[in-house]
Amino acid sequence: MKPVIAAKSFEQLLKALHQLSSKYLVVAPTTEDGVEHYRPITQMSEEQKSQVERLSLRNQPPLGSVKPFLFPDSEIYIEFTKKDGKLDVQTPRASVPQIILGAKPCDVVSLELIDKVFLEDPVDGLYQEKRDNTVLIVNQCDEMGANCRCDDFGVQRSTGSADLLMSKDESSGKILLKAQSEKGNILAEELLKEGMEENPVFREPKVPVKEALESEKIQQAMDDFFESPFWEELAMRCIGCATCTFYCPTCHCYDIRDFQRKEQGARYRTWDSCMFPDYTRMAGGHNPRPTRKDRVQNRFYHKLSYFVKNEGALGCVGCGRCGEKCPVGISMDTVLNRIGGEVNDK
Amino acid sequence: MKIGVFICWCGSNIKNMVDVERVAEATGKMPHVVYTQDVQYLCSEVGQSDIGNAIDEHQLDRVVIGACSPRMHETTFQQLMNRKGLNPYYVEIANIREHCSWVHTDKAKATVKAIDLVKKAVAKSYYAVPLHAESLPVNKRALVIGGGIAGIQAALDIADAGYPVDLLEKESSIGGKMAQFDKTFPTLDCSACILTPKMVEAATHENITLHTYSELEDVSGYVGNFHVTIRKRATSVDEERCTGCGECVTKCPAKVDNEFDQGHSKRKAIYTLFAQAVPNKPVLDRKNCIYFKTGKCGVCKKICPTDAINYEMEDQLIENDYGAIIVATGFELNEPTHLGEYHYGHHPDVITSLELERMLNASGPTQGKMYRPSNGKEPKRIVFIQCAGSRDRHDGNSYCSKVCCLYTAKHTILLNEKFPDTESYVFYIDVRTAGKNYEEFYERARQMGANYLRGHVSKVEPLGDSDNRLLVRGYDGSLGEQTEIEADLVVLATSIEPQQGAKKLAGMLGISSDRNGFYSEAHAKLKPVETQTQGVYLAGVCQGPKDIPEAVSQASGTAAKAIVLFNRGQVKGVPTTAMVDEELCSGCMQCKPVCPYEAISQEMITERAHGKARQRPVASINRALCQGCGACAGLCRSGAMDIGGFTGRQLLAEVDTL
Amino acid sequence: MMQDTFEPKIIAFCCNWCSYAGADLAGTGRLKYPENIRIIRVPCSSRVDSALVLRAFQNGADGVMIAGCHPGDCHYDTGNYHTRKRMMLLKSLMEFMGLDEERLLVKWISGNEADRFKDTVESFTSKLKKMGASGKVRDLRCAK
Amino acid sequence: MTNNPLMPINAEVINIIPESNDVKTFQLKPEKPLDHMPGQCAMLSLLGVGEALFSITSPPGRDYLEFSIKRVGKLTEVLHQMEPGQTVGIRGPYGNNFPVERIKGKKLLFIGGGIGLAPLRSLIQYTLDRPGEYPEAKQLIYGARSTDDLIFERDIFNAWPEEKNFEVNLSVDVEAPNWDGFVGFVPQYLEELSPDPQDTVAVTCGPPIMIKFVLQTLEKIGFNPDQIVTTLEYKMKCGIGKCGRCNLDEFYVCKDGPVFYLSDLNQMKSDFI
Amino acid sequence: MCKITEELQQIAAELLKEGKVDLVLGYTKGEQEEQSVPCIVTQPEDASKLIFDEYSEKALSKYLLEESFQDKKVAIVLKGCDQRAFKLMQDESRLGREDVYLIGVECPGMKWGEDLSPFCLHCDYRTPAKEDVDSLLTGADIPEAMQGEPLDHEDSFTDINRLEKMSKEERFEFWKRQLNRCKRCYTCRNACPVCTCRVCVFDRENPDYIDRAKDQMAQHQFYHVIRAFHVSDRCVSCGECARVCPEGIPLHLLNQKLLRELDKFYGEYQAGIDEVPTPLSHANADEPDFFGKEGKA
Repeated sequence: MKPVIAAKSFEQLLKALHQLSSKYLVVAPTTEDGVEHYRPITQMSEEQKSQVERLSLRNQPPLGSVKPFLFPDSEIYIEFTKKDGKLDVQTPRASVPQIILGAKPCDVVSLELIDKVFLEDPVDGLYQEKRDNTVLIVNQCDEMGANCRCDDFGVQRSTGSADLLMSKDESSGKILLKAQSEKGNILAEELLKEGMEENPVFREPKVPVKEALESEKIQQAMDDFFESPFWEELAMRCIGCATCTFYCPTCHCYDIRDFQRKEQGARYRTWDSCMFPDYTRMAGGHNPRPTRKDRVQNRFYHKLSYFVKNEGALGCVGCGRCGEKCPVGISMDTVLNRIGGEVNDK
Repeated sequence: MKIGVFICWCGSNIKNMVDVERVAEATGKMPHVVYTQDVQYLCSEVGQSDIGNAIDEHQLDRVVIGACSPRMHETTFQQLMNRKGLNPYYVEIANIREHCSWVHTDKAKATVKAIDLVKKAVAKSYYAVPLHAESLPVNKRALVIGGGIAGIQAALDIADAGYPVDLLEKESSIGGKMAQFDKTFPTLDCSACILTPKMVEAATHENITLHTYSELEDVSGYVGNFHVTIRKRATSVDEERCTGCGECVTKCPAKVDNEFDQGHSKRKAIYTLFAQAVPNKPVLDRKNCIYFKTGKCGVCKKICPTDAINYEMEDQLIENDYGAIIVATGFELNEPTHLGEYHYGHHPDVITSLELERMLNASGPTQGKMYRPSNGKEPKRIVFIQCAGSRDRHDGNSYCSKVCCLYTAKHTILLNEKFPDTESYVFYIDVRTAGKNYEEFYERARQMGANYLRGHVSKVEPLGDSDNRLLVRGYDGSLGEQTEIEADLVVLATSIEPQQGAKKLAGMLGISSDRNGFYSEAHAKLKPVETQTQGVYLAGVCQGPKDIPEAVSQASGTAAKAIVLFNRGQVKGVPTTAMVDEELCSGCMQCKPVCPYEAISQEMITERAHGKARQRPVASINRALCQGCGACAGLCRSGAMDIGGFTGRQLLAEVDTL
Repeated sequence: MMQDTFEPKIIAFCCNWCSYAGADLAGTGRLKYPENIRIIRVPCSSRVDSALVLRAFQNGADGVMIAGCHPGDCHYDTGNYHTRKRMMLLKSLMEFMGLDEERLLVKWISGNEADRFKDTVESFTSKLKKMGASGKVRDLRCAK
Repeated sequence: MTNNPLMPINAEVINIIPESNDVKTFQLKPEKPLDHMPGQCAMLSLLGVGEALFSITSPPGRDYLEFSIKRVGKLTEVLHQMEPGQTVGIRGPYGNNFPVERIKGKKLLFIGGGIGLAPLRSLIQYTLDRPGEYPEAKQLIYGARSTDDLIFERDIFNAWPEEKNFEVNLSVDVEAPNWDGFVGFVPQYLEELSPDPQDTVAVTCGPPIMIKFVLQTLEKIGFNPDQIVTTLEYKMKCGIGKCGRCNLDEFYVCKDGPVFYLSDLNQMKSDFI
Repeated sequence: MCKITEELQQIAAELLKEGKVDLVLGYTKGEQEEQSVPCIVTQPEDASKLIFDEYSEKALSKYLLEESFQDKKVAIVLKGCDQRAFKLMQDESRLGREDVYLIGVECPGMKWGEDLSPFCLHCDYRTPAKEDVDSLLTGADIPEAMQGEPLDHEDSFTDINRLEKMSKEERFEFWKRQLNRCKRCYTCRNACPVCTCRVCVFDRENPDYIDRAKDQMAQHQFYHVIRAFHVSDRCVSCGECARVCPEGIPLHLLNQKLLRELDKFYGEYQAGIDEVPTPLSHANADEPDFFGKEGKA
């Protein structure tokens, strides 16, 4: 059964979700000082709430992806007190169920790519717990944003592990939700109780899906391109910040750190970036990727070659965030446009 | 790492307010603390041997003391460490007496605080590093800059102690300002009579080398090891050949104003500075020499019996190494032309005190006769104006020139003695007579008839009479009304100022000047002759206005400092100096200007990176100079600069413990 | 937290030559002041950098005091001139960021000003008591 | 409770053996046994200080695990200050191991430098423990900067030279009094000794620069890349192929390594040193 | 094509052709609309890629410190602020003047979203001094807003005034919200042309001055205060920190606030124009004393 339910308006949907906020943490895209992010709706100002509809239904992802809600930028997993030589260890409490409203297909696929890493044995329980606790409400984009390359990466309108699909019926202004997982069904039931109604049909997106790049071809082209002087040129332009990696929805690298002051402390993991020299620099000083060229190359090869070899898929969803925010304008296109005609011919 | 913690009771001083046993117990649980003990008196012999025994028994490598202020007994415990073969900087002291038991009244809270303080010390000791003082050999030769009375005195004292001294003087003779004076207050000794023997002694002393007509060209290095370049200006007179007969001076046709007499007489283009000049050999003033101006003349060369005149002579650069430098560059007098109300420079009968001094001097331009420059007649009424340019925030210097009150008293006395029918009027703000026998001297001046008027002079103007006399308008504070005095001569007590080139010299020596341009001593009270640059000392008025006995005693003070340095034979720095982590240092040298001791310089190091050897600059500390203040470390962005005993890690550890 | 039971934590950096000596003199003179202050000895107030001050606040200090010689009296001649310049900037930046710059006290206390040291500790402590616990710059993992 | 593979278990420090100025060997007894094979690593950590990966020095089958640790950074500095009886965190073992099956019946040449002897020691001891499986001649070429930097003195000077069929060759980089061994770098010594590559497998570990030249020398004296095994040391955080940093091309050193045949490394596009 | 671009292409081609330089570091058109990005040209025929326009914001000078640029003769395009940054690096011994060919360009003012950058509106050093560069290209189309006298600091950085007028709690909330978004990606640091330390204090692990946690406001505050402090007197007012921040945090306000205070109390100083030492590396008795109002006891 794939029930379709409808809210009279987006406002009604938001209201219904609000009603569930004692049970779920409900997050949705909004703007904060002009920057687009997913934020808990309970913490939004009225002004911010008014942005939610536009950004949820928009054909372009916000700057911040949904990743931080499943793989937080900092996550404590051991808390401890050391008093008079005695160590007392606690693990933080379990995560709460959460609803992510207005996630994009690229977000969904990016999580599926992270799943390949984190849910592979040994399973990363911290991630899995949040993944299991998350209901994704996804709007399938009708078109693409200026920096979107989701069509190339086969992500356009992917619905894979979305729990509910969302679209707006322009004529009636109704917001339609279609459940497509167990979690989705449960939420749909709950939303029905909050005043939403069943609807006979779901509005499917208009534009046909384009053919995607072939991951093996890209991987092969990348491997053939390894010795190209292009990488040195690109590295000379890169300034080595972590913008690309921190805004990438598929980057999953992390660092493990300890913190202690007086008797209290914590061990946590926190996002790390392969663009930082100390990412690979060892305490003794040796660094297997000593130059920026090594690091730049590693990032692109990780996404476009190694990931294909290890996980059978490209490690990029074409969301365009890295290119949009790169202070020196380096994007996935910068590389894809150079690795050979064959790829671009499709 | 094995740390022993020792808590002192200080009898009842600590124990009454702090539960010492609890402190020992609580800190004993910290990592690496293997031994704790509370002791009745840690500073006593018993306490010391308790620590010593524990070091032996438990193989302690660090010791933490909870006791009185480290300012009290740090050395005691450091010496104990030394005796035990441990570095003295492996002892850390928590001040639980002055900062805790003595200032608090709640025993429970004081105990908690004492525990915190000792824990902080333990945490700091985790990151203690062994420290040693750096020592450098000293070049036992002194340079004295300035051949006035202060410079001469300093040079003689050092020379008498057996060390070689170079005495540098920019004029052609040593003697300085004192050589221009007639008498000295308060004794009225003849200035020349007491100065000339000293000048001769300096010139003939086996340990003193005179460099007259010379200036400082460059200074590098640091205490014990200064490298100095001296520029000896060309005198055009071969010193070896010249006998000082004076024939050339007599025959020289070029006449110019004599600066030594403040322009009240003429001298020749080839001249000796004054009759008793030392060395008593002429120099040729090329700016005014006819030969140098026109290429014709050459009289001096022709008549010199020893062929000592050499027109081709060039400036000589002399390089020498010194261990200490004494700066005794003296002062200048302000030219009061900017004080328009006194009419100086507009009326010839308004003169400065130094001009008067020259007139009164038997060997001066008038052979001791008084005259009015306007008409040559003897002045009958002389008005002295004090603080002409001193203590004047608006048009002059805000400070007091210190000697004017007394020399003006001297002038009135001398005038009264030599020319009993002259009247002296003195306008003053305050009369300052701090100094032995000074008040008596001033009293004597008044009793001898000098008229002292407390008040400002608002204007000096020509009276317009046939005698061209002056009208001095002023305020008489004792009468509380405006007063006018007709005067034959007006004498301005002008302000003492630093030498023109003082700033440049300060730059070369790395010493600082105060807001008035006088050189700054290292500490106003306790280091009055030292400067921030170790090995550079200050004597005389270059440090601030002072009279002759003060200048002389300060000079002897500098000599003592230099002699101490030479006797010790080495400069020993403090152990807690700055240290540079070359790996982190970018060599940006932001730290360099911060250092008050010029202890930081840039150095090139070679390192291998990416398979290539490259040179790069880093900051480098001269550990003999660095005093360990840490201003550099407080500024260094990457934390490359650290201070031994107070490293970033240690301070962070302390902060993190509290 | 109740205001009258709140005991602020003060970390003080005192220069060895003046302020630390001033604190010593307060002890020798048996002057009494609140227990809230913990003194860290530094050679000169200029040794203290902003990182140390912020670290103290992060760790939960309610007040930080930097005490040095009076201007002109610095043992190292110019150290405290640097201190006042740097700390003025730090305070103005703190204020600009809405942080409680009053919690950072810079004070000149000479080696013979025991009373001034005592008065400073007393008034700073009571001021901080009124202000309550510092929360704006505190690392929450250090919360007691 | 959340299944978190990053969660360490406790291990008691039962003994600490100083090896050199900056190396100490720690004998640990984990609260639950960790079964490992030679070449594998484990994460050691101290709460509040940090966590790092170290190769296991002891052979399998002991009731303790040994780690030889050089003092280079924050964690190792604190580890070096520890005393027996204290506790550390441990998780693992991680990574692959030396190809104990493939090298059976071969002559074995071990080449180590400095702290790099640590992982080799596990394998050496493993093969010495099983003379039936590894009967052929064994040779160790081991060097360090100075005599003070040689580790496992009790093994290299006493125990191993006593073993049958085991030749121990030692070198130091710089001349030292009372040193009658080789003076020079390990690759030079290797070239001088030029062991016969016939039926031999060379296993090497040491500082990156040494490995680089040892590999060149081995090929020069006739070893084929598939006769050369090395173990790589990369910075690691998770140890389970998720945190990203230790990849060499598509391989994660923590998971697919740290032991590699040179023939495999030669296939890599990236420089492995 | 504007005059400067034309001349730039010409000079670049000549320099490369004559072998005077190995590469020219300038700008080219980016992939996005209204975007210019750094560009390295090594062949004379590629010189035509080079452009210079109102989107050529990126300060290029710091690239010269990168390993890839060592042992090469480089020609570099510098606006006024970039040349200041270059000069500061030179004064701080980070590089030498000899091996670099400086192409100074007159800056038409850079875009700041739709508007002109407040930095440019305040700037009185749009064009490097002739004697400081090897070639100087002028003739930019100066927008009207930039043609008169530069704006005063108060009139240009009005956000500072606005914040100063807020209550302390409002200011705190403002910065809390802003800094909450900080991910410590270090883009601001890496883009800053005067952040030139060999080893950044924030990259040091032992001791770790900063903790890596991204969920602690205190750590963000620490980072941003210390960063502002390290840049303060050395800031060349290029505006890169704010431009590159992916979270749109107005970081420049912190620097500019400090600059305003420094100028107010210690006299105006412009890093990279005025001689070193910078204001924070010297101090003297005559400076105002903020902490001694009650005088000596």
